Amino acid sequence: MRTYVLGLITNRLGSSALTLLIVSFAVFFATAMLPGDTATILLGQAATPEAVAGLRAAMHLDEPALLRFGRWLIGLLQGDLGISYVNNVPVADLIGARFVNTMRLAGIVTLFAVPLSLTLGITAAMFRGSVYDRIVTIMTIGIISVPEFMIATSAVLLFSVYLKWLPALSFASDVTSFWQVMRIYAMPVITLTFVVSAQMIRMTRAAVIDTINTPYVEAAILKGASRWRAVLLHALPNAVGPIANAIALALSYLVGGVIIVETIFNYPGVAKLMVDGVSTRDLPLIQSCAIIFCVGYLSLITFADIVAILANPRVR
Amino acid sequence: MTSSTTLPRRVSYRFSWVGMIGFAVILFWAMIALLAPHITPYPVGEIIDEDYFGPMSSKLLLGSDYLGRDMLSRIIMGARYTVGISLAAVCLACFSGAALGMAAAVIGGWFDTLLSRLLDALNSIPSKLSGLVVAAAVGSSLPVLILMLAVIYTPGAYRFARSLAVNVNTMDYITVARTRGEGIPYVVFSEILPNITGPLLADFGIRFVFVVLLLSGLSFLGLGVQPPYADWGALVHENIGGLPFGAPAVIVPSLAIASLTISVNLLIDNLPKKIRDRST
Amino acid sequence: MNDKITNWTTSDDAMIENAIRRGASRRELLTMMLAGGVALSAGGLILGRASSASAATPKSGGHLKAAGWSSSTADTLDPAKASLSTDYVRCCAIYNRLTFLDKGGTVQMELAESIKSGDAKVWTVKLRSGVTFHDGKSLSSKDVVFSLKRHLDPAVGSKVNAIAKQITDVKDIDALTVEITLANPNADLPTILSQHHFMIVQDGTTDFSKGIGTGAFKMETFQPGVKSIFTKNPNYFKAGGANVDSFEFFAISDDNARVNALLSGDIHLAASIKPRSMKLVESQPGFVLSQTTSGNYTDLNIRLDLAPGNKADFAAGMKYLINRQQIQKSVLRGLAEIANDQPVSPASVYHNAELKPKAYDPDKAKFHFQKAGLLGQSIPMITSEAATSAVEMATIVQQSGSEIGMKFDVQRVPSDGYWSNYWLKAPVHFGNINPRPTPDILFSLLYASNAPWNESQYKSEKFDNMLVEARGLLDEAKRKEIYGQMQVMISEEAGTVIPVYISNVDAISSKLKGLEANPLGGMMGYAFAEYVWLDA
Amino acid sequence: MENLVEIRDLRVEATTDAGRRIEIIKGIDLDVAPGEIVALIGESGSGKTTIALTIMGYARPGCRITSGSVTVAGKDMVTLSERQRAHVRGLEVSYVPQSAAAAFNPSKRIIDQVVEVTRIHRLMPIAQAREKAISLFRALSLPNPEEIGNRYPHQVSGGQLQRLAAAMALISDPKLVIFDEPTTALDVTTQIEVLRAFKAVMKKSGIAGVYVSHDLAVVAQIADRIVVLRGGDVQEVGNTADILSDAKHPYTRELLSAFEPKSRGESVVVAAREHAPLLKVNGLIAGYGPVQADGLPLVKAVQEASLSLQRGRNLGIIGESGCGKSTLARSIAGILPASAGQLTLDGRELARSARHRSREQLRELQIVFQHADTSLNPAKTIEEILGRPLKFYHGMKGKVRDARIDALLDMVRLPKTLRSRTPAELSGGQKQRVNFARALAAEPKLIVCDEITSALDTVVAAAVIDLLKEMQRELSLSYIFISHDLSVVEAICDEIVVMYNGRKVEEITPAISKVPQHPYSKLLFSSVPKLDPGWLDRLERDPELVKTYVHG
Repeated sequence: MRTYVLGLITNRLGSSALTLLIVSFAVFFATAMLPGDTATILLGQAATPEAVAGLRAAMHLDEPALLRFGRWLIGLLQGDLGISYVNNVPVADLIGARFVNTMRLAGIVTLFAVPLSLTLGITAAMFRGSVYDRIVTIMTIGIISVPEFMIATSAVLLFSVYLKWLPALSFASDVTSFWQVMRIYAMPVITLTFVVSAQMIRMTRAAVIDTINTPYVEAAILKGASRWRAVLLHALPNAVGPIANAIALALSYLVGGVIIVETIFNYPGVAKLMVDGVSTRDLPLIQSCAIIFCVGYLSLITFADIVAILANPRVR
Repeated sequence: MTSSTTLPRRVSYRFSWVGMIGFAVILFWAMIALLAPHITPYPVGEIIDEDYFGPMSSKLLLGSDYLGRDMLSRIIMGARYTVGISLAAVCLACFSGAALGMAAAVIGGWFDTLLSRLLDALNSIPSKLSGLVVAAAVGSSLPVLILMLAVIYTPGAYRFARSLAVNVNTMDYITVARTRGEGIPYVVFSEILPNITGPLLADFGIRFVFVVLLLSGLSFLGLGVQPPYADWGALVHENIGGLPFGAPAVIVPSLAIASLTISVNLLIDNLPKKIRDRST
Repeated sequence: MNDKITNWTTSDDAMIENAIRRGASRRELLTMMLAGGVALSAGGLILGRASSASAATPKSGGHLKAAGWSSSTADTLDPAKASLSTDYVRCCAIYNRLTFLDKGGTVQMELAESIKSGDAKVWTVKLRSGVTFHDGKSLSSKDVVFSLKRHLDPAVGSKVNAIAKQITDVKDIDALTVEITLANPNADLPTILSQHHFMIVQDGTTDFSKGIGTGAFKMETFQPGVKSIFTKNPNYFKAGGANVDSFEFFAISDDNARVNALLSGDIHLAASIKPRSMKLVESQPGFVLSQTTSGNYTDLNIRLDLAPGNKADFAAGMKYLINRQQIQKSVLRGLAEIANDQPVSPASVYHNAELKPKAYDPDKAKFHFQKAGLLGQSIPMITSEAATSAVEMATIVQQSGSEIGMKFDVQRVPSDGYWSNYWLKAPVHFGNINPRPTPDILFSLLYASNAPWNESQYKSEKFDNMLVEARGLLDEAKRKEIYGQMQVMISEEAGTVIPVYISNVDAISSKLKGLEANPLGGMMGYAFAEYVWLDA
Repeated sequence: MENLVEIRDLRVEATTDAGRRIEIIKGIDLDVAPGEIVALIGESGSGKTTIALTIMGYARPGCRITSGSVTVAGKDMVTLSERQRAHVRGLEVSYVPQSAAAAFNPSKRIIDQVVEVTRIHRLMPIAQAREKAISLFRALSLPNPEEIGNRYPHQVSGGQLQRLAAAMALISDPKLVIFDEPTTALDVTTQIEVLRAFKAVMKKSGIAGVYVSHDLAVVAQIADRIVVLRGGDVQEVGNTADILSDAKHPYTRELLSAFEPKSRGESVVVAAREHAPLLKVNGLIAGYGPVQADGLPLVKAVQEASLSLQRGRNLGIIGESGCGKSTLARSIAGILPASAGQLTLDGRELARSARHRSREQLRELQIVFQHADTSLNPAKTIEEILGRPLKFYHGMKGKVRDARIDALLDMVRLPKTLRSRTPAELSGGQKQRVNFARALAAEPKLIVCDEITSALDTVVAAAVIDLLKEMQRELSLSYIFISHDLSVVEAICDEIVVMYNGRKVEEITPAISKVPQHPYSKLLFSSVPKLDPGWLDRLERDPELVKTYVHG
């Protein structure tokens, strides 16, 4: 079994490398298509031709883009994310703290959203067709249909402006106590939980319903098992595969898709960093962020596959 | 409250009332979108109200927006864009995703591997960021918007269709078709497609909701249709300052989005079921 | 705060202030103001003034938190590269300039003790003695020479390279004396030196991440795109130094989020809020709006060398078609002054008040378009969020046009890359010009035949000659007259339609005291941190 | 003696897709005495499983007990609450499902599932329960009883799983065990072992049983009494011996007659003429997995198989699951290209892969699969399914094609009204006829039939076989008939190839010699149950032989 999982991981590493390379090239060409370069963007309205030429030379942007990209790729293989064009700081330093922030936020949201979604999804499946199931289903669809920025803004208005319970901004630094962490993260976590849970609830419900209708769940009931026991011990373990996949997709959103939440709560995460990178045409920064998102996505998907395999003795 | 319609060839359908409500709402918005230019009470760009975020009144049925423009007219025109763009994008995404997914499942081998990796790569870049880059690179005209949304949602549709098609592909009737000597297009469209249309439609619905939401998310990043028009998401965003006052300018477009997406979901969850009743 | 509100007199001010002291309710006040003919939106401003009037003695201590509207990894502590308001705020906190402008727009000395010239060509700057940098080194003329010469080096990427080019030589005469030689006489040099880019840094600085300056605050943390924290400089050369102990500054790019952060008490100041947010701020007790009209404007540029602007009547028609009142009232909610298609705002002493703005007149516009043979054609018009309110202005023009049979194809393009791709390039597009302290700078940057940012490609030899003549004049009255004529020329001949001068509105907590207006921009010309105090 | 189970006037309703309710059990009475084994016999849809499940107070989703009483040891399961029913289930009445492979939770170890009943009802400590399970494993003659429980369901064979499912049912010492077609999915040689184990344990502990099956011969070996069901109604009840020898009801007699041995009859076509064979297979090797250095696959499912078939004659291939017979069929059809060997059809070389065969060759050789469910596209109507090969091979269109479809339906004895239906609306037998008609539509020379009757009830299967024979007479076809069911193969084939472990072990020509020579063939032939209640008890098998060849 172990060899199978190891084999799968090596296989995935190989295909991941291919995917990463594709992403890298795609990002490079997309960035190349963007009008202007770092020098013109930095100079903005002050971009006279000679000023642009001067700055370009000073920033070594006068070399061909492909050459710079190639050099960056080679650096990446040695674990070097390169130097930001804009402020000459190693990209790793720029990303470092923000990456920790992103992961922390994603982690806390996961902590809340996943158990919540599983509970709601499983119970809705158990009481399929009941009033409870209908309420859960309608609520999840309702929540899924509200734009993210609307949820976030409403939450700020309610909890910060009117009730003054929570801060409107979520700075990750200067937190000392657990209570403070809770306060600071409360609103982004609420917002993101709303955003990512709906899909997880739907998928969990569907996966559990699929397994509830199997002969082995019927067999468990005919052994005298209660409904709870039949669902939790017999149906659920076999629904782990699709549920893990849904969770992985939801969580991958938390890595790169939270730009709106980062903006509204002024949370310094990687998504905003990449937007900055795009707006200043900072190729090494854009590339590094894209690679991080891609790695995050691929490892989550792979992790979900491994979980599915571990949960299923037939394939391991 | 079950209505059944009898169609020829003794095939009957059962359509629950929840699904019918969903269908009715979708139809309503579709009509609004089609008739939009003829039913707006005021020009979309004209400033009618001295005040802004005005309340509902007999003159301005849904109040005014942040510039004092008529909200009703803006929502009616917005229906055109939200429904139109989302529908076009989701059709493109689901069609290409499904076609590629089925082809990958049937053809297999390196074609499958390469395509899967390529679309994986596409999927791994956060959708809003790719939207941002594309819009910055080529601007945000309608075709670009539609194409971009379609490309963003193709990988998901591909993954889904492929996983369904892989299952169907193991069925004996596929083997029968292939040993008959049928080509890939026939197998894909005639043998596999009819068996996965149900789930594909469900996927289509969910993806439609995602597209509507991404469209409104993009408005937050400043992308969208050209002024004076705006899709509903953009309407919510440009008027979000009215939220503290409960201005209809922000509430109504939100409700419009919710009503559309919820209805699509209700419809796909309660699609008319073909009744297979042997003993009839 | 700027007091240029129509129909509003000092006696009205007094009435309102009295009413507040008597304890009038907000509603009463608003009624009063409506009766006075002031736009409703101006209410908060007056409230703000009245409350700040009651506590005028600075208090010491506290942690000041303020939010600007944009920041990114491109954030810098290099004054030459400073491009965003956040950069200016940071630079103002840690550096000083040779001169600065007070709220009346008059040049005051900061690091310089005096700036003198006999011919407006060769200038002698005497520096203050006893000024030290944060690292303990004393300020000397070498630092000034270094700081000024940097702008001439293209590799630095200075934003004021175009203006600095007129400086042909900078020499240190002795430890505290610097001699600046200009290519041509320019009487405005002291004003030019008050611009934020001309902050004085230490001689030989290449790494700006430390932020070593002479300013009221020392840099404690600087995270580009995230936030900056400053602590009070105990050795500041100005008496008493800053009032607050520490100062934290960051940007919240979403307008709503910025306002909400203020309202929830997370920050003391939300810079540059959109007019549509005013209602919310006004509805909450304990917050005021601070308005600055410093000459920022968004203009519709019609290139005179490209179709359709090459038909003379097109630009003339546009000047009648643009509904200035509606832009002032609906787009900017009264936080603007109607402008007369030229860049010198009423905040400037050189403003030509005789030159009246053109009234909205669709019939005249139609006449001009007809004359140009353009009526009924579809004209592409490029707009972007990058230029303040340009999208709304475009829709207003579009709507007005549709009423007389002109079709404007409004194309909103992303802010990202707008300045390098569309601005100055498209035949009909919007621009946004930040306030400049002198007409000379405005004219030479924007309207001289060889101006780098000649938005409408306006070329006039007569104009160029007048510009050079006025520049060297030390006779104020004569200068004002020439500048007045030049304003008329721009208004009538150039292709730039300037509908209004946009006020900057900062929303502040009523705890924040001592904030005044400044012609260099919002947040007291970005230098507020040094002057304000927190009332517990 | 008090009856353990008394069912009185039981009625069960099912709700159809249309929301219409139909009665599927129409007021039946049934008694089971303590220690008695009662068999419920009937074809699919007769309601036998539904009745059996009501004894546990359980109705499948969509079904509902509408009236009547089901008394088990004095308790009426119909009126009990769900919680009270749960207390009876597993404890007093337990259940052995039709397919243990599906009824075992794939993600849990077997032992945990076997002892789960004792945990649910808190019968005994875990350790004791495990010991009891192991002793049951031993009693049910499972190999390696100490260890087998630690495996996962997919790691043990079907026959073993079926016995493990029985152990699961027996661990709580129930008063009654319900067996739902427990041996249907097993090979004949395995079936013997399982039946024997069941019978021994039941008799030893005096446990009553309800045995649900469609196979009279199997039921004859184990049941005391037989209840014949059809369409939710009891047709006939009687002691096993009486039913077998003296059936009153015509339906029962129909069931019995399906068991009468049928002979191949005369070969129609001139077999003697030494024509070139229609199909010749020479040294065929096929399998799965990565290709090895020698160019052969890692797992060789078929090793060096050679056979030849004369025009108009039929070839049967028999063997147990996993012997390679289906792989051989697929290789001949080109679905799984052979790794080595030659194929010749009608004197012309056949490419190994179907992809490289000409359309004409593909047309001449058709294959029909076991599961009509999966071989008919559920999204298409019968008309479309039959119309496609007509268009594809013969270019038929419009009225010509319509007429031909009608003719085909007529040929396979299906009413024309089925044209517009989808496969889901047909019964199993009807589907298999459509499946066969599709092969006929190509007008082939040879049809490979892969277990086409295995999924059908006995009566239906017999009818399909008759149809095949008829078609052969009319269309001068040849069949390759693959099956694990000897009686079916004997009924239709001129030659029989016995396969074991990928190899052809023997070729028998029934017309010449009915007696197999190879020990495996002997074992296989002797394992087919007879309609004789004493057959199982009298059957003696060489333990060595069993050990060598039976892995169930």
